[in-house]
Amino acid sequence: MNKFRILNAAAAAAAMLAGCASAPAPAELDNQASKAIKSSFRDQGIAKVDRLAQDLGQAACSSDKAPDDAVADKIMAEALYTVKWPANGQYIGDWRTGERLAQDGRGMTWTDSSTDPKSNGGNCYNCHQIDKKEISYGTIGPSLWNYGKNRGITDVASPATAPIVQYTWVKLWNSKAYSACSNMPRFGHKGLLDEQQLRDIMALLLDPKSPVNQ
Amino acid sequence: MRTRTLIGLAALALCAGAQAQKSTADGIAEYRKMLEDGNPADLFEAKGEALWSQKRGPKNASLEKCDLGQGPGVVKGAFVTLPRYFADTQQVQDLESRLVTCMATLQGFDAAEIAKTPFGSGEMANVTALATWIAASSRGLRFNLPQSNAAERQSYEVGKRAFYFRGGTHDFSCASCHGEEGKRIRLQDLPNLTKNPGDGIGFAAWPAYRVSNGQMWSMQLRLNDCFRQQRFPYPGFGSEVTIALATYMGVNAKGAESIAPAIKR
Amino acid sequence: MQTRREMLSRSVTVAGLLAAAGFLPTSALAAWPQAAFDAKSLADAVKALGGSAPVESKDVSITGPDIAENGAVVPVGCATTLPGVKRLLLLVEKNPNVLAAVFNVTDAIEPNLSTRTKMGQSSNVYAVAMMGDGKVLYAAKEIKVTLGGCGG
Amino acid sequence: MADPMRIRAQAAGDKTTVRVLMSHEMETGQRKDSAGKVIPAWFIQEVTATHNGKTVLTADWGPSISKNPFLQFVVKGAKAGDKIAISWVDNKGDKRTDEATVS
Repeated sequence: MNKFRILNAAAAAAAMLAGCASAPAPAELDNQASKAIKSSFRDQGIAKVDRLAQDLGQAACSSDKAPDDAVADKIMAEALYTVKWPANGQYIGDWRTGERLAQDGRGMTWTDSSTDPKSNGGNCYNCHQIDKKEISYGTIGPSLWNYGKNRGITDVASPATAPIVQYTWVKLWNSKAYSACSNMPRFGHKGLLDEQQLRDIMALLLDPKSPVNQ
Repeated sequence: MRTRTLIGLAALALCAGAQAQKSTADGIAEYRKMLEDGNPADLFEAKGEALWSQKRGPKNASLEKCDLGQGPGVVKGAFVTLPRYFADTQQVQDLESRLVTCMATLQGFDAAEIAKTPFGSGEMANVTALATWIAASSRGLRFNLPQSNAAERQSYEVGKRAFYFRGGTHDFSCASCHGEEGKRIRLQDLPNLTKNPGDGIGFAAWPAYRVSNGQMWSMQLRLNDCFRQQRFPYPGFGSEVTIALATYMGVNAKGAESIAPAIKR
Repeated sequence: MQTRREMLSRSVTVAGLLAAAGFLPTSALAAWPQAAFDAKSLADAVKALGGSAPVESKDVSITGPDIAENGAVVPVGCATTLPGVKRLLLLVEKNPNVLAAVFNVTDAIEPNLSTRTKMGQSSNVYAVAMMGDGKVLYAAKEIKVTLGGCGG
Repeated sequence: MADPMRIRAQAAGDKTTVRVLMSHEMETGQRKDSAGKVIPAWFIQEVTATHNGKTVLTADWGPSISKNPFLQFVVKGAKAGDKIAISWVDNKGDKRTDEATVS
């Protein structure tokens, strides 16, 4: 049993060595891949090739392995630093508009005509359950049903709710502040949604009157 | 007493929720099942079959001598071994780019001109129909892409890197949606394409007829629209990244049974 | 009972009159029941086809999925177990024009047909059987249409 | 000219199930193109099915039948070797007829 395992391991090691002898080094393959990516895409409408120029976080989160802790910490710290707080400390808008934005998956593709946030949706239901009435929701992100209620929010204006409200704002503005390789887009930081649109989505999640919190 | 009733009610509500969820999934499964009988991909398959033997192009020749990797004229089994390396072009080619090579060399069409043609029109529509028929000729066979050539192995490695490449306005990569088990966008199940996702799933389902727009989608168009939704710039038809991604997915799908052409949402 | 041929010739006359009056019919086929396809309700569509008020019946069936993943293609079927049916209709209540299809059935086929229809939103779908004895019977089913894909 | 239909006619006992796929846009006339112009309606209006030359079914369709339409029906008394023909005419007057042999 043991012997068999050792033999197997030896065979695997030999195979790996043999592989190494003829295969290009990983760095060389990285190089080939970036050359291929550069040569394969072209501008189309609002989607220009400059979108392939990676920032630190995008580059560090581009493999099947997570970046090491030091890099992850740097990404998160830089992300938190980018967050712009809403004017006049006004965090909460209209949940009805927020629901419409959450349903809307449009924006920023080469078939869209404008990069103005006003022409973009929030894409929220693509990845999250939000209002339970909507049965067509994605599961890439966690369920947001009862988001505010579960966090004990009964009055969004109360100072006691400030930590949750601010946490949620940061998450929407730049999700990488809390998780370096989060799958969630950076809605505020990348100019995908404007301040008022973010307020409306905040209301959908946090307002006790929102259907999400019933 | 009162507490117990409340707990009971809560449990009931939970059950009802779970049941509603189950019936949604069942309902969708039932809908998909109903569509399978009478897949309009048949129309494109028939068109492709006719195009293969029809004398066309400046050289007024058919494609019957086209080598898809199994020798000139061999169609059955070709689909489940592509992309692969071709010595005559010294390139790894997928089904569609190989078809364009044949249309250029045998029939005298301008390959660059075809590559520039939008999906669904002109000679590009013919490439899609041909690919649909050629895929259908391997229905039920299992994927087995060759990796014996260094260029094929490099294509896999480049494809893997492209799969994880994050960029664009939304920080998406292919892996954002297709890197994990059991996820979905809205109600669409997302296959995990970093491994074999199973028979007839992912790479083993395309070309497919898309009911949402009534179009026949080849793998090149499938990838093209993935990049659009990823908010990336426009990938060229038959470009290195698209072929490398196909190699990556095709090799990962080794042993999966092809059901292409499938019918999709 | 009017034969199909009589109907055709009558419609041709009407079309001719319309053309003469400067109204060009949008239809290339004179026999195509324009008024029925313009109808906004089940009752109006049946009326335009010369039928009486429809009555719900267990002898008529409508088949389709409970949920459609995409409203562009919704498989639906209509059937009846009763003999003597002349026409089977398929209608979608919330489509801009409710009538989707009219099947003029003969004794040479089973009164059971399937096709696929577009649905703009979740709606009731109706199968209607117009019988030889003048009765008009129907069955209804609700089909939910969901939003699919990335929505962009 | 329109692409051919796909007709499958399969006998089981004294009943033959006919499945038809037609190649057609089935444009509703209610959609707009990217420039905001209404795309004119273009759809199959009448379908006729014959069994060995005898009409067994006619149908009137509106624009809400799905693109690349599917139709299924069951012919009584048809047997292997019989001919099933399907014809359609659209609102522009284009037409198409295809035939299949019952198997």
